[in-house]
Amino acid sequence: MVWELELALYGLLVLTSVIALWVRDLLAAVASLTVYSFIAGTLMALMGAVDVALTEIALGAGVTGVMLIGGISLMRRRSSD
Amino acid sequence: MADQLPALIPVPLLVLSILAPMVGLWRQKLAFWLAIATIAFSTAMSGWALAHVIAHGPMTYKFGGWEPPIGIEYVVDHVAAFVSLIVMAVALAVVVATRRMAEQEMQGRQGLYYSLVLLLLGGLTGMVVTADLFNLFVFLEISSLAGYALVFLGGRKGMLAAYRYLILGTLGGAFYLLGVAFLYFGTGTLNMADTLAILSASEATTAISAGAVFIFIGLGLKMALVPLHLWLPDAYTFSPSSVNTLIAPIMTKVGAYAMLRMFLSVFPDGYLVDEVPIGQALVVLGAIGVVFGAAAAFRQQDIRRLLAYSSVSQLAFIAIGIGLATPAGFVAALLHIMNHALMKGTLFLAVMAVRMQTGATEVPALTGLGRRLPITTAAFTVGAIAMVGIPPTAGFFSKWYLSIAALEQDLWVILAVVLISSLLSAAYLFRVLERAYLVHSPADMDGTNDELEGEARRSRIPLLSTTWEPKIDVLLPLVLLAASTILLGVFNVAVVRHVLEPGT
Amino acid sequence: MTDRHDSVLLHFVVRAVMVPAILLFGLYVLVHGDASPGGGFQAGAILAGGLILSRLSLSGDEGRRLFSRPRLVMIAVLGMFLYAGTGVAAMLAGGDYLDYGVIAFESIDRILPIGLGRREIGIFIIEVGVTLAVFGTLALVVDYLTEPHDPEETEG
Amino acid sequence: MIESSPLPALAVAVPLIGAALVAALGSMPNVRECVSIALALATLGLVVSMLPGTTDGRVAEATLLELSPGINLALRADAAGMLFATLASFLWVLTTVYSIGYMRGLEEQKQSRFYAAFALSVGAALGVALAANLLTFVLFYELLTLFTYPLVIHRESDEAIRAGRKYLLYTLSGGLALLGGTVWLAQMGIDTTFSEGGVLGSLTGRDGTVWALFVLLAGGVIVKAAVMPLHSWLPAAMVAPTPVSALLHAVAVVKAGVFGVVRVLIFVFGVDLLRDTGAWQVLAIGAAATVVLASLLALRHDNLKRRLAYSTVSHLSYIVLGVALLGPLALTGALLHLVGHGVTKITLFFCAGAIHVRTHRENVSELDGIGKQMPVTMGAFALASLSMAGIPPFVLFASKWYLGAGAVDASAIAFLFVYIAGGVLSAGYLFPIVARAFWRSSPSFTWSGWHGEASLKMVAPLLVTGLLALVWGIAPNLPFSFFSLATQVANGTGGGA
Amino acid sequence: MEEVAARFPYFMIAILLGVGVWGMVGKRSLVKKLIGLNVLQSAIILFFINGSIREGGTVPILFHGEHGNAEDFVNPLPHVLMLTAIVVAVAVTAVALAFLTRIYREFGTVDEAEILSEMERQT
Amino acid sequence: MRALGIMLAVATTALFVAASWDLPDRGDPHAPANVGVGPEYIERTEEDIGIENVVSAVLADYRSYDTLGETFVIFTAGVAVLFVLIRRGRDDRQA
Repeated sequence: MVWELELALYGLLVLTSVIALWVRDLLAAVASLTVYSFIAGTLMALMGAVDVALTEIALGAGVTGVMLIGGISLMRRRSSD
Repeated sequence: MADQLPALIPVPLLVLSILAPMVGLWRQKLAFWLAIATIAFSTAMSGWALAHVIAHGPMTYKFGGWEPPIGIEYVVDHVAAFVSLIVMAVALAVVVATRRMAEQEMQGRQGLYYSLVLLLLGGLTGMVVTADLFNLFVFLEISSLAGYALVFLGGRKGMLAAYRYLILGTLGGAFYLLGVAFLYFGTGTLNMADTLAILSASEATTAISAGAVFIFIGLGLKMALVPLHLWLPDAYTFSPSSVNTLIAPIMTKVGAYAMLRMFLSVFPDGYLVDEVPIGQALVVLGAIGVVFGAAAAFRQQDIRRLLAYSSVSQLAFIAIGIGLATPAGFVAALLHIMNHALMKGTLFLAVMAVRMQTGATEVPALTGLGRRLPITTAAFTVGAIAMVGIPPTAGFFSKWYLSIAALEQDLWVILAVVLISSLLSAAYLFRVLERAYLVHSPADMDGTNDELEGEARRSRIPLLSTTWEPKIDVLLPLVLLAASTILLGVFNVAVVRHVLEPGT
Repeated sequence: MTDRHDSVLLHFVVRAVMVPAILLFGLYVLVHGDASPGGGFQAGAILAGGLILSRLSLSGDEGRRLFSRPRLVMIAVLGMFLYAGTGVAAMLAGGDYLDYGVIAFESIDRILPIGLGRREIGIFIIEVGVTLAVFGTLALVVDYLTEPHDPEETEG
Repeated sequence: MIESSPLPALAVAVPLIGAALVAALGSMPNVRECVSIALALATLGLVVSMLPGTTDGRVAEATLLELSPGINLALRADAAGMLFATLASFLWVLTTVYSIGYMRGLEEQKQSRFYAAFALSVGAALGVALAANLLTFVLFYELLTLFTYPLVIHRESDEAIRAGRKYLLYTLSGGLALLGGTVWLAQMGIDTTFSEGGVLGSLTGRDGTVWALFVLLAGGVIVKAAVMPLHSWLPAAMVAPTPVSALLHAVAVVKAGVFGVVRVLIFVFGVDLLRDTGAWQVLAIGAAATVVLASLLALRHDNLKRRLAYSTVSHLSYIVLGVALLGPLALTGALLHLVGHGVTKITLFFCAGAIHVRTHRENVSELDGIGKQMPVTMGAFALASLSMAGIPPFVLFASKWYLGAGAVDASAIAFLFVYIAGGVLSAGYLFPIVARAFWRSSPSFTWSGWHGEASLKMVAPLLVTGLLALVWGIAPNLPFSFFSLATQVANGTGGGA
Repeated sequence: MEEVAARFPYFMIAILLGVGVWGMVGKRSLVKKLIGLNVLQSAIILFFINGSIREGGTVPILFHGEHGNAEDFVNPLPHVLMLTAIVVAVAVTAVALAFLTRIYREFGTVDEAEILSEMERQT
Repeated sequence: MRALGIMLAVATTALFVAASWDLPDRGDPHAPANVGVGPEYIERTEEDIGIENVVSAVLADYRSYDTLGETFVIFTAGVAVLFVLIRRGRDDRQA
């Protein structure tokens, strides 16, 4: 495993997580969280945990994303902080 | 069947929780009977397990037939059987007593309600009997999720309280999981006995100590240890009456029990005191919590909130007992787990009965209660006296054992804290009792109590002139719980000698 | 969602290609869980995802009729019972809870001779149970979460 | 010689269990009061039946169950305990009769609660008297606090509630201090079964520990004994109905405190240990100061019950001082004073109550000429006043004689003067009342109509106790052998003097 | 460099944990709290998976009939645990969202401070 | 709240960094986790169970009780969501 690639992915993780918490647009935040989960899943696959990666992408990114979007679609899109 | 006992405590609760929504779909009222039958069965199994353990020593159970540490193991020892019996017995009494309140509060969702109750209890008993660190986490989450949802339905304020409870509870669960990660990476096993053996044989490392700290924070959140108690007062105050009556006596106790498990069967003797100062932290935070909780309780107007802060204070007692990390301390902590479950069960049940009959929850509105609901108020009084710790009620003996355990280590401060907290408890509970017994309802006030009368009027709850005791299904569990606080106080030596001392 | 105009292309792509593909993939993940990555949870999540996708993108979907809320509850409960019941069956057969080794699964193998061991059959049964439970629960949850709120209805 | 017997347990259990019966009979006042009297008589019978054994040195003991590993709930009828138990159960009979008259006379509210709490309080007081070890003592001591609380707040007025809070604050704090000391002893593994030479012999030489224990244990009991500055709950508690004051001040609570001082000082610490450490001096000086100060305060109060309350504070410290002197003579005097003060002070309170019922007057200045209206009552009052002042041959003369002799014996002459001053002051605050009652008639105020004596139910008990103050002065062994018991205790424990 | 290569994931995970806790405690929006919770859970999962690595190990799937040789595969146990943890995270998220939906219907906002002031106003 | 959040975040990060300093190197074959029960599953799966995916074997058999618990977590979530979101009257039949 190339550690530079890993480092880059971790960097992206931090970036997306901060974005998810920073942006005021909730939809963007959720999208960012989905990307975060997806990258986390990729990292897991790189580390040999393919089962976990599949689950993280199906459940963590997929289902969570759908649920969050479903939930916030009923709300005001802008968040106060 | 005796060899299947360990699994028979939590598994029926879980399995039949699946059935409850379906039964509720068919006939709402049947869900209650399903739940009560299941809880009664598990209670009986817990009792049998306790008898079996006393007679034949601890039992182990291998799920899937796999030897630990390959598979998941359950261990029912004295302590586990004892705590699970307490949890189930109190839950049985409370669920019986809250039937009509739940019918009122859970209109149209009784099937789901009883399903969640069974899941909650299944999760809690699973936490009690498990001997696997990760399995503990799974059951912790089952019980927590059920708990969050149950708290939610208490009206507008309950919603935010439940959400905060969810966030902080999950934070606690996450920290516990993080701690388990460090333990696993340090030992390579998840089985408690195995962990204990490996840790005893090896040197302490920073990673394992840090794992212990994470576990401490996580379980501290679950057991509402000051300053991690923030979720508790709102969750207890704003949840439905049928729910807070159920969760207040048992839920935090199981968190405390899990903390105790770490001391007893995960970390080697003295590890959590010598290598990483968790025992000390528990003692210090406990001492602060005892005084803080009691002082905060004194200022509350809502009786449920008052009792919630009193829970913070009483749990801090348990924390001190655990933190002393001596057999005497553990005995005191376990005894108080039992006593507090019984006392809080009595008190919250009495408060629920009062709310059911009169709608009152604020202290000023309790005026003249002693005349209108004499038996309920008497039960409340017994609970309150036990809370203050007047002999021969159960509460006195927890204080007794805790003081002895503290003095063994020359912790004079703890003795002082125990004594002062008794006085503070007396202050906030007699405030309620005074109101309940002494001041007549405004109808027959002769004007000598202008100040008090005005206060009673200001609390907007109507003071009914004619109210009567709740029906027998509420009264009987209430009286039984109240009587048990006295009986188990008088016969505490039997509990200590046959159950607690062999277990610690 | 009722007043949305479905484009023909979207209709075709989703209904004829994506949903079947997703459902097929879900089943594949379930059946091959013993040899390749995946298992009950993933399969259940993927199946639920397919259902949700069809619901979100299409109106008047027959998926709504086929998987009505009561049916989803039934599916979830059935899945849970399949799992928990297997454990109880092991208990009744004299073993510990969830010890598939003691259940006489041979009769199943005789009917459907695929040459699996007792434990493999046990694993397969509980994986199916997990799939059903996860599918039913998640679909139900998302269904409730995305339900639009009528302002007239007041909640008690 | 100790022999196992159920009698001590029965003596405590009868009033405690009977209280439930009394409470249950609330709808039938006559039956309820008959039951109350029957309970009191039964209890007295049980206690007295143990007397011969105790005076012969055959001590009855009942061990009930384990309270904590190694510590039993045990009751034992030893000489000191029997002294207090007999006094309490005997006066309970009289107080019950008196209460019926009083409560009916005033048509007080919640009489069932009153009688039930009364029975519970006496039961707890008997438990305090007969407790065989410190933990059992603490248990009943706390229960006594709890059971007397409803009596203190009986009137349910704001003032009563405030008094109740104060009462709880003081007595619970005292109980907790006592508990602290008890826990400590239990933790050190010391068996605290009361024994005549004390049980802390193993602590000889560890002065710091002994002092700390002394502060906790003695501090705990002197709250109920109302030694200054821990006395202020007692005058406040005077809002209670008069029979309660009579019980609180003559029988149950304060005597339990004083009796606790005997138990703690003599039977736990032991004479020798206290003498070595010198801890007794602190207590003796505090008690001596209380004797004088409380008497001076009593002079200033016009309210009759308050005056009596301060008088009680003063006289309790006589006893505490007597115990603290640690000699056999002083101890005999203290125990006699415990009995004598009980019977004397209860007479005074009975009289105050009778006056209140008939005239609704509570202040000394309003009592001019009342002796002509209520000659029997005021006669008994006069007898009791003479006794309080320590005039021979009244009972409190005998006790003061021994107390004074004890002070001389302990080469602490200063305390002898304290006793004398206390007697003079007692005369100073009580004799004027008698004088007013008999020899003065108010010019500005005439008695409207003939009041006359209170009902027989009230007059008979106060006459009995008033006469007993005289009888026991002459023959203190009649009929309960108080003197023998007192000397038995003193000889057993203070022998080293 | 070697040291960093071996250690940096832990530091990154530490940062992610911090971000998650910050989101859960420091954010006023209830949705952001939930997002923080998900970040925290994922970080813990990554930590577990990091601990499952074995030098030279590969995906823990055997060939049919092969006897597994421990040196050739990464540790499967953390994977199993993390499957559970992911499911728990999803379950918590579902419940939290159900709460949020009701809260939004009730208060018209998901901002903690606004909800509190709304509650003040009502009582 | 905001300051508290940042403080707690920093504290968590610091605690974790301090704790992970002592962990075995990533991928170290001699780390406790790599000599404990983990590898045993790989060694035993073929003989005990006979399926290829070790993770599935552990998930569904060796630690199937955990998986049962996990399914119950999902189930609890489902019941909880219904409990919270069900409407009185309209959905009465569903509970």
